[in-house]
Amino acid sequence: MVKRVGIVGIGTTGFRPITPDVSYREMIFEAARKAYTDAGIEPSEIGGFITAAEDFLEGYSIADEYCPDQIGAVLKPTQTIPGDFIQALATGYMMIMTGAFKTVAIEAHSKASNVKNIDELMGFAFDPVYNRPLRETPHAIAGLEMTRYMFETCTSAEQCAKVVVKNKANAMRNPYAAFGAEISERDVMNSEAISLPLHRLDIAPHADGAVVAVLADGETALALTDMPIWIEGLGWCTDTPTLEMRDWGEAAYARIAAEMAYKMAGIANPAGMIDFAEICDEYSYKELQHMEALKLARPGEAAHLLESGATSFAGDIPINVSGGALGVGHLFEASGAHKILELVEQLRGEAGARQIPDVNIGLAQVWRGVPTATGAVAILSNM
Amino acid sequence: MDLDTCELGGTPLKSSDFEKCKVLTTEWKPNLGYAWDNGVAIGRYLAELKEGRIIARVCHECHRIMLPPRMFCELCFRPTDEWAYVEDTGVVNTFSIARVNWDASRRGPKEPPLMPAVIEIDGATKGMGIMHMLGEVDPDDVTIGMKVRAVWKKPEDRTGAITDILYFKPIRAAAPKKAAAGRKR
Amino acid sequence: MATTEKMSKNTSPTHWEGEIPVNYIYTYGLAGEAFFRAVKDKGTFLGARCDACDITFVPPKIYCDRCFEELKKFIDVGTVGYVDTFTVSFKNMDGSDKTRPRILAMIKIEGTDGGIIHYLEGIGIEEVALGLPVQAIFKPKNQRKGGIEDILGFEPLKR
Amino acid sequence: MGMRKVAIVGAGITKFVRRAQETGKELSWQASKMALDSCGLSLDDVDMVTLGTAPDAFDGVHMKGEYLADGAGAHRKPYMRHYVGGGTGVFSPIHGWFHVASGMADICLVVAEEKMSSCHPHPQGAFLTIFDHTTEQPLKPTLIWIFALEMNRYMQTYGISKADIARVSVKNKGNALDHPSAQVAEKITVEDVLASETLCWPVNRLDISPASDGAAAVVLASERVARRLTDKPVWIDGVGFAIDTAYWATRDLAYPRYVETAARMAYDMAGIKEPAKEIHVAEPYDPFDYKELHHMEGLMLCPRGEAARLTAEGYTARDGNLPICPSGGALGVGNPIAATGLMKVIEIFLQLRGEAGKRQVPGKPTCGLAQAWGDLMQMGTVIVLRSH
Repeated sequence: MVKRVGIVGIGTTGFRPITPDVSYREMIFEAARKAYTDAGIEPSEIGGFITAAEDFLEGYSIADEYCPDQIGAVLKPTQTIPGDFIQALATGYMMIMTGAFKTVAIEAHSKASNVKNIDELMGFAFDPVYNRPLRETPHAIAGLEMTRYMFETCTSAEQCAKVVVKNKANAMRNPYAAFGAEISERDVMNSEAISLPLHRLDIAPHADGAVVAVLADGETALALTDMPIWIEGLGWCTDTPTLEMRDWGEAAYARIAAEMAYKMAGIANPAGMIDFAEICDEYSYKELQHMEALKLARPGEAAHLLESGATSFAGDIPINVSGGALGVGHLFEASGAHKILELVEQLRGEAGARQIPDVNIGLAQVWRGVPTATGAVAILSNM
Repeated sequence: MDLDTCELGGTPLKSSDFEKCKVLTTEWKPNLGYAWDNGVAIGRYLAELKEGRIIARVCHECHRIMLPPRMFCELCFRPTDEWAYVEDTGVVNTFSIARVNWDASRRGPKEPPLMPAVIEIDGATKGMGIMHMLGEVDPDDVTIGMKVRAVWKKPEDRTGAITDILYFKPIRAAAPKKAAAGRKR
Repeated sequence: MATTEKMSKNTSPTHWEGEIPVNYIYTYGLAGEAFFRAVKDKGTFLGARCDACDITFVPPKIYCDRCFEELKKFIDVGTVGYVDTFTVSFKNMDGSDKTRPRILAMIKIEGTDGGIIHYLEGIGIEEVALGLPVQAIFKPKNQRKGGIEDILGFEPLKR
Repeated sequence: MGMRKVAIVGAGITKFVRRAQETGKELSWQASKMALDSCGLSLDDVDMVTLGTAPDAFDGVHMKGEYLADGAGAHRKPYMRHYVGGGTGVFSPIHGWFHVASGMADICLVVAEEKMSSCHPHPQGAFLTIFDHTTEQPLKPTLIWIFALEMNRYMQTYGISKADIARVSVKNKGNALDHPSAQVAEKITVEDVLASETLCWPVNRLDISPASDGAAAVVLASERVARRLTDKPVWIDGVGFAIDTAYWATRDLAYPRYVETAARMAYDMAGIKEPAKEIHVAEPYDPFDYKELHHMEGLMLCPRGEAARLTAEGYTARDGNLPICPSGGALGVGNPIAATGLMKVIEIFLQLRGEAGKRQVPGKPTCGLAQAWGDLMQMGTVIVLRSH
């Protein structure tokens, strides 16, 4: 019986606003080659492969066709998860736990810069009958949610702006990040109104890049590396896709996914046990809302925790030291991939200028973006 | 369980139900536009097509000369090593005589059928084919194994695209017609 | 690093343009058909009640997504509700600027667990508050086609 | 191997129709609800849900797995979509098997849906953009080209005629007369197929399965739970899947080596040494008639190039030695891509339980197989089921 699954190798291209010098294939090959070299394994030895991708972001009707070559998966058991990297990670975890696979490689990437009108594409996810005919910006869904969240938790737009300030500053220490900057709350509040209370700088801009990770069962992992990063907990959840039936204040999908992951990891007191977290901040308020859903802050207290400095780089529970989506860039299906990458580098002690001292347990959480209510959580450790 | 005794879902509609507005519907034309980065390999491939040449990439480990070119060998999983021009001639691996357009509309009675084919390009590793069209040949005369040569657009009309090759035409006179049953296309 | 040769001239052909040239006609489904027939013909909203889960779905569904039982009967839930949340939108779906900012709101229909996402009309931004009672305004009956655009929006409830 | 055993314990399906009034969500619910009812479970009993559905370009919703979630029974549950092009439907229970065999779930609801009719003017239009955007799409290809090219190569390699291949269409459309979900069941002759409109020679209209709307679902359970729920569990004994290179024009089009690779994986897991003898009934994917033959060979159910002869001899008929597509297949029942694959799995499930009614093959089969294929003729998915 397989008891544990660890991450034994990871590779990335880093993230840039545009990547005109490489095709998606060349970009992904770079990340895959680095991951396999990192793991000390050749793709021919790997048991299974997963790509996390959605058709229309790639610009293909069947994006799955184009996944094998650049990850070395020709004639290998390979699948696409049209979901976040962390959902693909969960699939890889389950594959190994069946006992039928010793190793699985997981790839996710973003070439969002190749989509001419990304807002319109996001709007294509709306219910075609009830919502889409209004031709509203997809960010309006986040605007609706932000209003309700602020109302229920007595949080202000200025407090949400502080998330942007923190994360863009964090990104300055991260060589992978595309959108690091020193800015103030005033800059955020003065940026263009998109769907109030959301301003332009409250919204994570998209970026390109690829990440590949290699998973292995416990025995194989220890044979391949001295420091596997273990998957301790996983959770994923989908709340109602019907916007009209949604609970607009609470991120229930994140709460339920976290409960599942905490149970699996045996974590009773998350705020005490988790050393650091990379959580979804695709919109500024989302970091705060998710902190509460993850029980890293009590309801209504996330903004106070932020203002106290507890979630900053040197705080008690650093959140998004990588810079998050606001600082690194929004990566769509690769959002979770970037977060897992950050956890692995931190837990290995390889995070350079942004290394948090003495960390053993990290949490990564993603949300699939508007208009979805789907999210996933992964808890990793180096022990 | 027995499917025959189950009440199955699925309410069939006729296309006339849409035309006569018997059911409510809503329409949408998505604006899904892209500008895909060519990258190194396809960028060069297109640039060479504009010059009237076909270029491939070589892997020194498996010694394959690969078409379309790629910067990595998907089998050896290493970078490919060098560029190599290949011929603009080849062999028909397989073909079809198409009377249907891409959107399933039928070609008009006066429109000639389209003749898509997989063409194994001379100079590339055996089996390395590309999809392209056949032309200047009667549909009944096309055969698998037929030698063909690219017919290029005029240099000034080329844009750096696969369509800089108009089609491939037979190099020699077509082989005599086969009389096998079902051969009429 | 990963490949040995890089693109080094920015005059090389860098990208290829294309699109996914499809269009769609969507049916409304069994529940959606009933809902928009009621909007079109009667100027009212339908919901679907699941007694077991004590929940009223607006828009209606033919199933309760909590317990999965079939919901056979749709009920008239009226056109009055309140602002559950709202946003002031400056952009269209394609990212272009709106000619004027619009207040988009989630209107929870009175006595139900759901509602409609639509615009608030006849009210200034500063006057909107969560909980504000509103009622739906429809296009004139002869202009309704059976769709979300038959609803012009919601306005403050006239007592 | 010491793996946890996983059984199929319930199944549900909708009619397959050219245009359904139901939304994709509603179709998904109809199939899922039927599957749960068939084994006496409620949604509360379901630990996790996985959904298979093919391109977003059919239903016309970006991230359609998210859109379909409530109809698939995902409400506030761990839910994921998986996707391997046309191979998705048979991959669906494989993805579900990961959930249960890993110990993460005891009961997993597996749903497959496709609503192709939303795509206009014809669902075929969505297939232009499966080809490489830069090196192939400018030639304005259709999906049928690629099949025509493969079929021609297959015919040429083994000297098979169009009439040999047409027998598959005749057999499957006839078999489908007994399937209550069937969309295009009819009694036709080889001459009818050959006389039907030539779309892309060698492919005629009756060589092709239709575009369809429909959904299907199965319930998977761990051994402990399965034995409690039913005295006729059907065990998932082998799973296999494999994808070949996306550079499709560089492959041997006469033989589906991706199907063979997937089949070998599944046979190894199931301990099958001689598939032609040990498999009693099979549902290979038949979106085009020659594909059934192609796939029989890839599955090693017969020697290469022999499938057409065996079909002509009645070997693959419902009462033949090795019944192939007794359901009626995609050619007869219809082809809502992902739902078709799962329909095939359900057919084997029913056949092994002896519950296939008029479609029941003789001889009390105990081992069956379903297979689907997808993407640019490159993805193979195989599942081996046994009744004990």
